[in-house]
Amino acid sequence: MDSEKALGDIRILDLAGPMGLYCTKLLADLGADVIKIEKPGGDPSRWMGPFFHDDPHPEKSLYWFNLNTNKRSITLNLETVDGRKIFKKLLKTADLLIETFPPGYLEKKGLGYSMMKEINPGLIMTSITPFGQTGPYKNYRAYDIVGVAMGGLMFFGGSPEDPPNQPGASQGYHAAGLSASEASLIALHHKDMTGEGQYIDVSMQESVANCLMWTMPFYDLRKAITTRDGRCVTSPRPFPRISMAWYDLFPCKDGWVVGHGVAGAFSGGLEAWDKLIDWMDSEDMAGDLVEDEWRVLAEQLGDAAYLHTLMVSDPEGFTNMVAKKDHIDRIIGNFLMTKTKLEIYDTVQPWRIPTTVIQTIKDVVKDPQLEARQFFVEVEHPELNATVTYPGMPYRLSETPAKIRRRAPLIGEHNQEIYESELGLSPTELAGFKAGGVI
Amino acid sequence: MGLSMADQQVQNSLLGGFRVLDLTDEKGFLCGKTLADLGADVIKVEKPGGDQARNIGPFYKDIPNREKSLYWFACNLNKRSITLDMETADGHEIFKTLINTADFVIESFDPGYMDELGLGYSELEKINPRVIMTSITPFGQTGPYKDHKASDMILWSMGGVQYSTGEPDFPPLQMSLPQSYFHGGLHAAMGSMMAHYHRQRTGEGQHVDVSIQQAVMLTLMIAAEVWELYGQALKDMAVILPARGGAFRIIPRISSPLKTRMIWPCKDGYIIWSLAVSGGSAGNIASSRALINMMDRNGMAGRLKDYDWAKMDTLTITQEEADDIESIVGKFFLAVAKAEILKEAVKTKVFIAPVFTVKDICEYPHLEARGFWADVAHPELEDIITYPGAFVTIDEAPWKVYHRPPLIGEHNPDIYGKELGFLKDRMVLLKQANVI
Amino acid sequence: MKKANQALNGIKVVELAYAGVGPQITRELAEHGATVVRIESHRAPDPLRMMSPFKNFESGLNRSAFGACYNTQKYSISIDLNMTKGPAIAKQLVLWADVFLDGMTPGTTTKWGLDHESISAIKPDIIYAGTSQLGRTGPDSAFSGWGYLLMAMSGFTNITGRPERTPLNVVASYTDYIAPWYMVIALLGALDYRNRTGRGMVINQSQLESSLQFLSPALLDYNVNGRVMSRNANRHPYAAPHGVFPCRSSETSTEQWVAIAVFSDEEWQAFCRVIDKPGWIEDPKFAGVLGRKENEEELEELIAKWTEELPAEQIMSMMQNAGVAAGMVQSPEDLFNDPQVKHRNHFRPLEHQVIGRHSYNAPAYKLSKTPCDISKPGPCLGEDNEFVFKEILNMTDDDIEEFLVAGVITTEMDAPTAPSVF
Amino acid sequence: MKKKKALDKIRVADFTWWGVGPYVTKLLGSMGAEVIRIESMERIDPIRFAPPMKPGQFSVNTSGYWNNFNPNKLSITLNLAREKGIEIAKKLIMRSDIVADNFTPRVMPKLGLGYEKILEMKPSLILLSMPVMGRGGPRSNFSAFGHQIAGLAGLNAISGFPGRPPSGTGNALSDFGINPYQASTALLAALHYRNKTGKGQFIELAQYEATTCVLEAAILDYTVNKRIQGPMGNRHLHAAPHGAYRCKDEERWTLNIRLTEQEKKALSPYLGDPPWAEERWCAIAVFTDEEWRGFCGAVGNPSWTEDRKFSTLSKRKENEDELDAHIEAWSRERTPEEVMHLLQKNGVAAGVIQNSEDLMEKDTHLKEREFYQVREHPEMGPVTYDGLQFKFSETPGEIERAPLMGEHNEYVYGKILGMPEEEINQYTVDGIFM
Repeated sequence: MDSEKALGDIRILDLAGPMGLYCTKLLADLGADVIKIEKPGGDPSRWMGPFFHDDPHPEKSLYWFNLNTNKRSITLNLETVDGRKIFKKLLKTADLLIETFPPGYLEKKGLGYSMMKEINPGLIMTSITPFGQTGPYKNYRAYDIVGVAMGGLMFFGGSPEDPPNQPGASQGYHAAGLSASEASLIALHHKDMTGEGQYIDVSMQESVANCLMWTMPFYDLRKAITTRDGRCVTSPRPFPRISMAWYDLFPCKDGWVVGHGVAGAFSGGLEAWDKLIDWMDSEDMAGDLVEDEWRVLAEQLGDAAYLHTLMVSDPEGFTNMVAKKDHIDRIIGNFLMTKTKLEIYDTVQPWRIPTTVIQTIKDVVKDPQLEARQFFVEVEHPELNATVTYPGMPYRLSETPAKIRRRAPLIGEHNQEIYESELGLSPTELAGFKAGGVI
Repeated sequence: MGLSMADQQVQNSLLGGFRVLDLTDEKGFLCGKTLADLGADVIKVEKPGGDQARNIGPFYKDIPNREKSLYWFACNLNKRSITLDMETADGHEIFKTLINTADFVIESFDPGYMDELGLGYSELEKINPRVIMTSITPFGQTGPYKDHKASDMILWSMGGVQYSTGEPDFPPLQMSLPQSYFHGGLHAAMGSMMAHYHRQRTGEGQHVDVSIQQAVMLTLMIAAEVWELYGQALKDMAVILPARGGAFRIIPRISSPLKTRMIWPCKDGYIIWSLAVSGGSAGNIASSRALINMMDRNGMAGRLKDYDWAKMDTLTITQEEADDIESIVGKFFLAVAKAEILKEAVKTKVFIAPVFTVKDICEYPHLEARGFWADVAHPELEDIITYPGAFVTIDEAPWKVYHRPPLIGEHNPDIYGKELGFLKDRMVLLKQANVI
Repeated sequence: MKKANQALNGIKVVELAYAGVGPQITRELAEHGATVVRIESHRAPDPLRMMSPFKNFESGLNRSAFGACYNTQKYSISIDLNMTKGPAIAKQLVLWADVFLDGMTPGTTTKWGLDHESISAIKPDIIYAGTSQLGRTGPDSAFSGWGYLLMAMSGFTNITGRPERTPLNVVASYTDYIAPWYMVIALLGALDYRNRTGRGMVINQSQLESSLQFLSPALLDYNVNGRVMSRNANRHPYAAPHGVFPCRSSETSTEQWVAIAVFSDEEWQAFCRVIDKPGWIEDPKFAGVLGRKENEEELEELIAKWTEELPAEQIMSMMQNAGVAAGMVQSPEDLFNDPQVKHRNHFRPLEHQVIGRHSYNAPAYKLSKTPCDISKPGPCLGEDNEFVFKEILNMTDDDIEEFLVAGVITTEMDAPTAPSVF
Repeated sequence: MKKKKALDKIRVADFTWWGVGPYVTKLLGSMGAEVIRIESMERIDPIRFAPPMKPGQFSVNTSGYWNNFNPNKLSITLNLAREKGIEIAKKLIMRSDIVADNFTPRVMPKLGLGYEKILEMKPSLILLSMPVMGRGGPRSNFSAFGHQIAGLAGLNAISGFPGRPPSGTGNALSDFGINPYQASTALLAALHYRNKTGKGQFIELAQYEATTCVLEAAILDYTVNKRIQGPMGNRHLHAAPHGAYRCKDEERWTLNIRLTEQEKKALSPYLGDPPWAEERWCAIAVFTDEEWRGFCGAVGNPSWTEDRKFSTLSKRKENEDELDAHIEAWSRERTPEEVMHLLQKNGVAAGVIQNSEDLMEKDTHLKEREFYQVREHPEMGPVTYDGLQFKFSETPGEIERAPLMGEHNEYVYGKILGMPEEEINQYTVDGIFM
């Protein structure tokens, strides 16, 4: 066992499309031997842009690069009897199989879980599908946008004036893939303990429905529907956004900042309020907020229990309170318009005012924090004569760090290594399989 | 300033400046390859992901990979490649645009496929009346067998070659390197050139309908003629004709047929010589005498030393006499090597030749001296591969390697970007939608 | 006589060639409208004229179907180029012609002043096409022989046969059926090039080099991988069954065989159903090509047991109806009966004045707007002397008589006795 | 027979609070791990006070938000501001397999629970720390909440509509959809490593970084092509139609709303006058020609579908606004459910843009899969929980109701740490267990 890799002794067969590529990428980065099984000619995910230097070419897809680091690639056509024979040989060597075919597809090919379990009793098989393996919608088709729509996330993405918005970068696929990686490793632990494999049915819709924050409880307890409110937060109608001063999205001189309240128990308290007001005042922009009345109000706004009590006991006072919050936000907002986002960010965060900025992708890449932590990594692509900067790992493990050891594979790059050296097929057989469209 | 490769292609070649859209699979590869060798701008239109035939071995260093098929290399030297799925709506439109730039379209789909796509000749003709469309199919575009499935060997059989190849105790044999499709492709190139010549004079394009079965039949030499003239008579004598004689040739005669050996083992392989061409004509007699002289120099002519070849007549010689001659000659052959045989054949015109292996061919000094071979750089493989060169030599329009066989979709940027003016966004869109 | 609308109408060709390659080149041109004049001589006739099959098994310069069938649509004149005035006639034809085809052994035409330098001097824009077995240059260029010898030298013999047995030829002189077409292609390109530029050119062909194009995958395999391709009977690296199986024959004098090629799983399943062995579909022994290749011999024996009971034609149609590639191993007789071949009108019977009615091969392609014309059988030797000398060369009867008397124009009287059979 | 549980015998000392941390341990708990949340009345998880609560119920135990993210756990109260509290926390850590926190990096060391120290005490422990910015770097101690992290990580820059202010994903996606899964993945990989080697380790997950990892190729598009990706609305580079289409409005949303009279009064400015129309939408995605043909068939092949403007994907992309207008004219006449079923029947990917009511009441599919789980709560009565999105064949997970604050003091201190009752009582009185 490779002591450097958490999953160094694990082999995964990757039959996943976009819904599952991130799952297997994470496991590969953690050291598993992930064998990406591509259709002869290459996986359709390789057609996905953007492309290296905008050259649309299956070996230059940045989308593919990003989601397939550390994997090995073989080509194999499961539609052929020989393809399935070879697959079964490979299966004997695998711990995990991750797939995203429509429900029933593998079964029809004689590769259902019960069949594969006979070949490899310890096998863990994880199926990721839009709606799961059972239920009336199980055969419904979905792309990411349908997943986030049916899972409830899209309904509150965007502003009330706009249609619901699909979040960027396929968050439905990511939710499904991440759920699958966790589920697969849970099953792996069970296998470590008992030797028993199992079958896991992951639903993208349910994975999305699991990340709705307070949406479901609000309906459950209040029959209130959480809807899109813009400004980077959501609100359960008809409850207004009253929680804290400077709570959500504010424009500033060169972009946007997102607040999470000031003067509450978890946002610096009154000390923070004072510092903020002082800063504004030093530029003559604090207005009447320098007065104590507002200081008291700010503290009350940061106190959820107080607000709740007020609403129940003094509806009028509550309405009043909301109007006052708007006043505070207006003055703070005017001040913020005179500052740049980083100025604001770097100034108020040390006061424990939890504020962040909306960063463009360029901002992220140039971020000094990420740079200091050496988040980004350089990966060699010898075929392109290039070194490409990748985002690093989501986590750092002290003993078994996840890392990019190798760029994403070329189409069938490891056919020889795996078929010849590991499965013992001869070059003549391989040439035959190539001609027959098997590999 | 020197001429660019593309300029040279236009100026010093027979088909420079003419464009071919090559939609074929292995059934028709050789057609486009032949036109490309004459300088045409042959654009191999591959399905996104590459031609299926890129899977055909042998492979470079035995690595089965779509960019390493030596079979594909051999058939697609000098072509350019774009990827396009004509079955998609976008692909269909793009193809129609390309038709305007094309002088030839070559295809080898099942009969009717292009029509179904709305891209049959009658449609193409409307877009570009000058275009020549060449269709290569196993049995042609019409007829009772037009939809029959075929493979190379099936066509070898249906075309009549297989029947008479092989040994009497074994089923009829194919050639181990499939040949039928090459014949189909070559006849297609010829038909295309006929149409080309006509188009050049009249502005009129046309459809060329090639049957591979017929192309194979055209290699039968006189089998059909013999059947027509002799068949019934031989059948009455229960002579199977043409017979699979193996290393022997069975010569039909009114009396009993004569069995003579063609393929002879020699010191280091095999050679070919036939008693049937050793008498009768002046050339044959001279050949036989030269052979006997050679045997004599080696002290092995025996009683053949003074044999009267002028009297040797295959119509009348007895089997015993033939066997007797062959036994002496055969013993001699076992003592000589292929190279000596060839040397004698060149020098003294003996009708004899070595059975060359592929290795012998690749190492044959004559070809080397003629500069037949072409070294082609494959930068992606970091290697140089030696290809067979020109099929004919024309000083005014010398054969050249314009491009090594293209990578999958290698010329998408040139054709779609530079030529059709697609913006990058459009290219990316088309790639993602698997159109190109 | 010529159809008005043919692709090559107006092209004029002089042919000085014999045997298989040269005559087939010009035949292809003639069938599409070119006017081809073949220079022959009774004193040294094209050997094909002396090869079987003959009308009624009797030899004779105009009795061989072999001699006739490569010369459809051509005009034959008989002049002896070894006579002093012979070459002069040929040169007149050169002045008339667009193309001069030299299919003689290298060096032969030089002595007649008909080599490419000489004729280019008198007709600068002529297209000279020379074809020979090993080309005009190189140490072995003097090699000359029959096509079957070149088949052996171009490697095809060595890859025909069973791995454990000797190499085999196909019956035909194989390379004779590759080389001509390459020359036709080059010629047509050159003719168009000449129309565009006014320039003639010299095309030289080594039949070996043309033929090696058909071997190129194997050549690359050797050059790259060092593998020497050998014989593999009817086996295919990725198909099984892939072979030829014996069938029931109605006559003892004929054998019947059917070729069957199964590549994909679907084809295999269909195949099993056709031969009524559905159990094989599930049989792991035959599962996948991998399984079938491992047990190919056994499989072939089992299949042969089934095919033996049925006629080849029936098996072919059963297989084809199920989507399996299969074809009869057709004998020449079968070819004449083949409905597809008939539909394509491949064999074109013409009435030859000596041989009688016999068939000529049509091209393998059909041109939709300028179809081929196959109406004039292969000429008897010198059959078109009068037409050519008068209509093309504008000779008078006196001129002709003079040449006849001088022996420049040959007649049957000049023919050698005892033509050989082959 | 007792159901097998995948993470049986794995104990988690859970120091987390707010969103992301508790979500990690919720996931582990539902698969059988024994998760002990270490809470304190001195420092109550603010989510315990976060809405919603049932009308008239307001206590540390009644937040629906908190409940939904803390099922399957045990809760103890332990005052870490007291030295004794820390000592007991260490004892609990010694009896655990996993320790988790999501503080800024300075907190745990300040408590004397820095990871080096803990690992020294028990090398087989797996420690998970989830500071927002990570340890080290100029902004290491900056803090942020889920919806803010998405802004920082670039996700909000590529969401929303072009030319509009950033709108984010509406929820705190990094807290509930991304980072907890990243964290569990790392934890479980470390667990596997421990199974093989006996060695534990320290895992640090900077929430900011982990969220930056799910931007698909946006980062590479910048580092390679210098293209700064921005929002695309609901458009997709290689699909058309692709988006949200307005369907027939429905009058419904506040019909069932549960408000007390006072609340109604307080919220009257936000309620407006009934009836309230609810905008309804359906998402439609057409990528391939085949799907386009299916789509045209589903909408009944009206003449505009034959228009050459829409005949190919690239033409549909060129004329997308016009295409969308045609589609919306059609969809406005139908409910989103009708649109979805009709399109799906024709092989087109389409889905209702569901809100919480749709999810919990209308979606027959989720019902049949028994996704939502109702559990009885001592203070709240029946409470619904999000179910598990993965179904295991051998070790199915389970949802057990969330604990009351300090509900398991007795079990944890008594049974696990073996404290006698008197000692427990004493510490309770002393404010250690508080």
